[in-house]
Amino acid sequence: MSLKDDFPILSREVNGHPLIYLDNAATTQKPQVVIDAMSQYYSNSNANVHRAVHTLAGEATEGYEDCRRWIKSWFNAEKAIFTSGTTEAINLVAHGWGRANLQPGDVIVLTEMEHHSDIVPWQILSEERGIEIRYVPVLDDFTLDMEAYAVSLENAKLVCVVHTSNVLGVRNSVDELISLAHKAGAKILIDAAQAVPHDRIDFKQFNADFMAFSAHKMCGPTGIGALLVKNDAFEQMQPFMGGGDMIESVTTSGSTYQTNEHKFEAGTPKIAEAVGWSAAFEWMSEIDLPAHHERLLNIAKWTADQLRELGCTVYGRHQSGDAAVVSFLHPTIHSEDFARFLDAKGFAVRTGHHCAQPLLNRLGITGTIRASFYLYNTRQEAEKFIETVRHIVGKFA
Amino acid sequence: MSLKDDFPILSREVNGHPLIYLDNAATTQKPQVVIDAMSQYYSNSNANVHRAVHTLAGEATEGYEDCRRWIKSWFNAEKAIFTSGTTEAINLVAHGWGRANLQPGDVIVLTEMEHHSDIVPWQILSEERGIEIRYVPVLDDFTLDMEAYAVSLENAKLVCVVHTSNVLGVRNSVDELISLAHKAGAKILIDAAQAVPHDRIDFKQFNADFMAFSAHKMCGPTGIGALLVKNDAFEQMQPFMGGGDMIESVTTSGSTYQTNEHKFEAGTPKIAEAVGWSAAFEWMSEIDLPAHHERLLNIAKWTADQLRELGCTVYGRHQSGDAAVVSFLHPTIHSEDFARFLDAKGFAVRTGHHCAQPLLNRLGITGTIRASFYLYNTRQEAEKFIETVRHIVGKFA
Amino acid sequence: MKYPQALQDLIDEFAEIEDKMEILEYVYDLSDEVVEFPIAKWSEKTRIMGCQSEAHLEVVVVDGIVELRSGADAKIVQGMMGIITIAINGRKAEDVLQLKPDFAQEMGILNSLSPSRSNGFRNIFDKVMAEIRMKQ
Amino acid sequence: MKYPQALQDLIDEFAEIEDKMEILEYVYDLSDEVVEFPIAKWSEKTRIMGCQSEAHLEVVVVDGIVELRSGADAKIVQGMMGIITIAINGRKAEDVLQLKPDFAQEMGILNSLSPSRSNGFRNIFDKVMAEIRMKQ
Ligand SMILES: Cc1ncc(COP(=O)(O)O)c(C=O)c1O
Ligand SMILES: Cc1ncc(COP(=O)(O)O)c(C=O)c1O
Repeated sequence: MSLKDDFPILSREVNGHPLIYLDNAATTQKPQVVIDAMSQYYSNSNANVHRAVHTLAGEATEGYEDCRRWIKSWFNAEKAIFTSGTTEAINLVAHGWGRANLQPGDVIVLTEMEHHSDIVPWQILSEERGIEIRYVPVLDDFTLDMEAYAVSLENAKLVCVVHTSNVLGVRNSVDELISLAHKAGAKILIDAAQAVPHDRIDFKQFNADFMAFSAHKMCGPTGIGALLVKNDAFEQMQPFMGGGDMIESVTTSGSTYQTNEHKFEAGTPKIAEAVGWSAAFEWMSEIDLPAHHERLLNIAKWTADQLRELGCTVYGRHQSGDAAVVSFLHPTIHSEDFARFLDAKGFAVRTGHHCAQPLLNRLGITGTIRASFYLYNTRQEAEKFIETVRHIVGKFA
Repeated sequence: MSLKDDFPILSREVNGHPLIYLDNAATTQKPQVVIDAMSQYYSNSNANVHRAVHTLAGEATEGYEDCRRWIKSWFNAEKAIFTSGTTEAINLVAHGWGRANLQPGDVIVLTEMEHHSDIVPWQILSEERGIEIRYVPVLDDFTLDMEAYAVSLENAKLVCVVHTSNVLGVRNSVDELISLAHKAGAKILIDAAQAVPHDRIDFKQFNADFMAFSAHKMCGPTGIGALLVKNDAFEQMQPFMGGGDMIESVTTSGSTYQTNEHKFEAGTPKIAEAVGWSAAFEWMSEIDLPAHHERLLNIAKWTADQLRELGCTVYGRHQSGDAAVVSFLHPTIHSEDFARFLDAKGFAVRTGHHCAQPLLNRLGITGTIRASFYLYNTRQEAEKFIETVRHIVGKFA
Repeated sequence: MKYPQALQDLIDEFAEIEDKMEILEYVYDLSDEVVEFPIAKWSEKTRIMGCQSEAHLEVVVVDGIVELRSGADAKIVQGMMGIITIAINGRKAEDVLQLKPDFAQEMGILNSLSPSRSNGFRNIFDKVMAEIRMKQ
Repeated sequence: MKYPQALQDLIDEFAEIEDKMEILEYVYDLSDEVVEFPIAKWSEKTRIMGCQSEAHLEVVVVDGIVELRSGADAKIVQGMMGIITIAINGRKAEDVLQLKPDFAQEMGILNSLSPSRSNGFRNIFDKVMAEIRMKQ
């Protein structure tokens, strides 16, 4: 019994070929247990949460808060706020912490490696508040310019940096980034969207102030994600969205807010999604993540080498700790044509700018073809992939 | 075959009794077809949407955009922006339209009947921007004071009003509210969370500028909702959250945005949720909503009469157009005790402030017991409910 | 014996009731068992958070002996206080601190020990224990 | 006959191919069928929105007769333009406007007619039709 059997979608065919899903950096597939948990929730316990004494509401509330417990214990975190995903989590920091704690002239440090979700919220805030944004350059070896980073920290109040690049798979020197930020008196937000699927981070030890990620990239459902926050940063946060469940009391002359995470979870929450995410955590808790991470990195490294031999340029380095993401381009075959040919053979890869245009600009390109591997992918699939690439290159180059 | 059979949860027992679910104003149950649609999505087509050429991504994108087509045609709307629910939809108006179009000293008109989700976002904005909020009073007959409304419109830029009260079931004179607002030069947002489950509104004819609602209150999944916007108001909206998918291009010196709804849908969207919601629309399209609305209102009216006879105070009037919501209190039995006894007999009702503290303040109470009926509820259930209430009153009053 | 006699008796009595309604009625009746905590003394400090109803308590520890004084506007909530009163009043603080909330589940008055589903019982119990720990 | 001969022939030829890869290869080859639209003339106005690749076109209508000039950096996209070129060039504008995008589905080059899943074809087709309508 292989891991694949847990994922119903992986037995489907695409264009007459078995699906080989290599678009995991965009979203991962869901094991049957996750799908079932949500169906069962809707079939047995569906109700709105909090402040109700009836049985279903109790079960729904427990299901929802259970997921928070999963997150807190999985990541050893003090506060875990539910959001609709990484993007909303980062926007929550921009609105909830940024607006309350950043003044005109303050500095936010980003990097050229960021996903748009970790750039645009800051650009919006910067325009509104006259905050300066500095971008740490990416070096030719696909790593951050740590000297430039050290310099950029002067007067910085906040650093926002991606843990693992969704384009390159490069894992940044996060420990160093965090400790330097703190030394400079800045808070630091880690975009861990591509990290948590591979790496069970201890948030307390990690010592970042904020960490954002999405369920759908770690076997969980769409529509839910989380922001981890250290207690002291949490106390500095002002409400973002107003509404039901986030208040302590409301009068026409003003309102008071909850003091726990609910303060940032206005409205009916993502209940079924939380139940599904819990099931994903439970499923993942049975998986040896570090072993798979190494296995997949080896597959990625091998794939990258093969692609280079076939004349492709590979963007990334595939060193220890990096994610199994292989971004590449062929010198003459257009990446969109390439991806369509691959699709015709059952392979799902992504092309385009991967929501990281500043990084691609820096690399002097407008897009890549990206094959990203996850738990259920095998060396054999990588070999079939390379075989197909060889066929395409042979025919169309 | 009754409607009930479409809803798997309705065959479950609670404390040894068949579940009688009367908490529909909080959230409705989901038909099997909705549950199945999401399971099938995850089992067959799960992928991230937009900008990808592989087959799954195309199917996922189609599933997601299909729901938008359902919404636009169901409501005859020009623009439909996906949100995580009514609450986020209203916050989107506060952030995306309010911040860009309201100046210090401008006036927003709310009513005492609003849900917290239609109060707190405006209080936050008002504090930040020095905007004046006026509350239209509720009269003793549970309707809005329309004279006070007319007066309050002076210098108003925006009116935000609930279509149907989640506490009282009262449907406001929405047409008049809208035309008066427009006459005064104000835009108007309708909180339709309790309206859309019962009433297929033609948004164009309705002529409001914004309308917010949630899927989970109309047989759809949690985690998704929508904001309908008229084209001219849409053009006045600035981005709310920044991130992937809402941009046209991103550079380190600034970004440009999409011009359609995607501009307000940052990050990986609620894909499975949209697929589930489409199935809910399809299911509801087979239902004679007006007929059920009338049937349920009659049940509510009968229930209210019975409760009054049993010595309870009922808050609401149950006139034509109102929703089948029955809020009541017993003079001596505490509402929480009441609800627990009901739960012991299998009934799910809600107690508490229903996220409408200003309204309860106005009524001179801190909470009610609320029984709210929906498509699958029957007269027989109402009779069993009254029987149980009679038993409780007989024993504990 | 795991529990003091009075509590064990209560657990046994509850164990015989199956119907949820009857269980609640019994809890309701136990609201008489509380040592009165006059409404005049209710304050933010004595309030049990997370309860829908107004529920207040204070714990006094004299010569190492615990006394819980409490009250709530909802009778079933006050009944839960009554149960805890029976379980702890007149006993040594150090013994009381050994008590786990599981007994309420054995009694069938709790579906779940998780705070979010315990319908108030867990919040009452936790506050009582915290007060004792503070005042011991 | 529903379609003009050249298009019908193409549809028939496509109908014989089952393998998706071969279909794409054929579309790829049809990229030669476009009337060249020099890159120097590419602009925001000529751009096809919603395509991942750069794809541009202009339509000229002379004496009521349509000529599509087009080009794209991705060959398969340009191949779709080639198909539309075969379908419409040299024909009367009023006839061309009768054309529905369904024929692409008959050819097996589209999984779906919905713009979000048509991988560019629909956007090209719609822009061509809009241009003709404008210039007719
Ligand atoms: C009238 C009204 N407005 C707004 C809301 C908030 O909806 P949601 O919690 O789905 O965001 C509700 C539901 O509780 C409601 O009844
Ligand atoms: C590094 C990184 N950050 C942020 C995001 C945004 O995540 P989401 O779209 O789930 O909000 C992604 C995923 O696309 C990502 O890879």
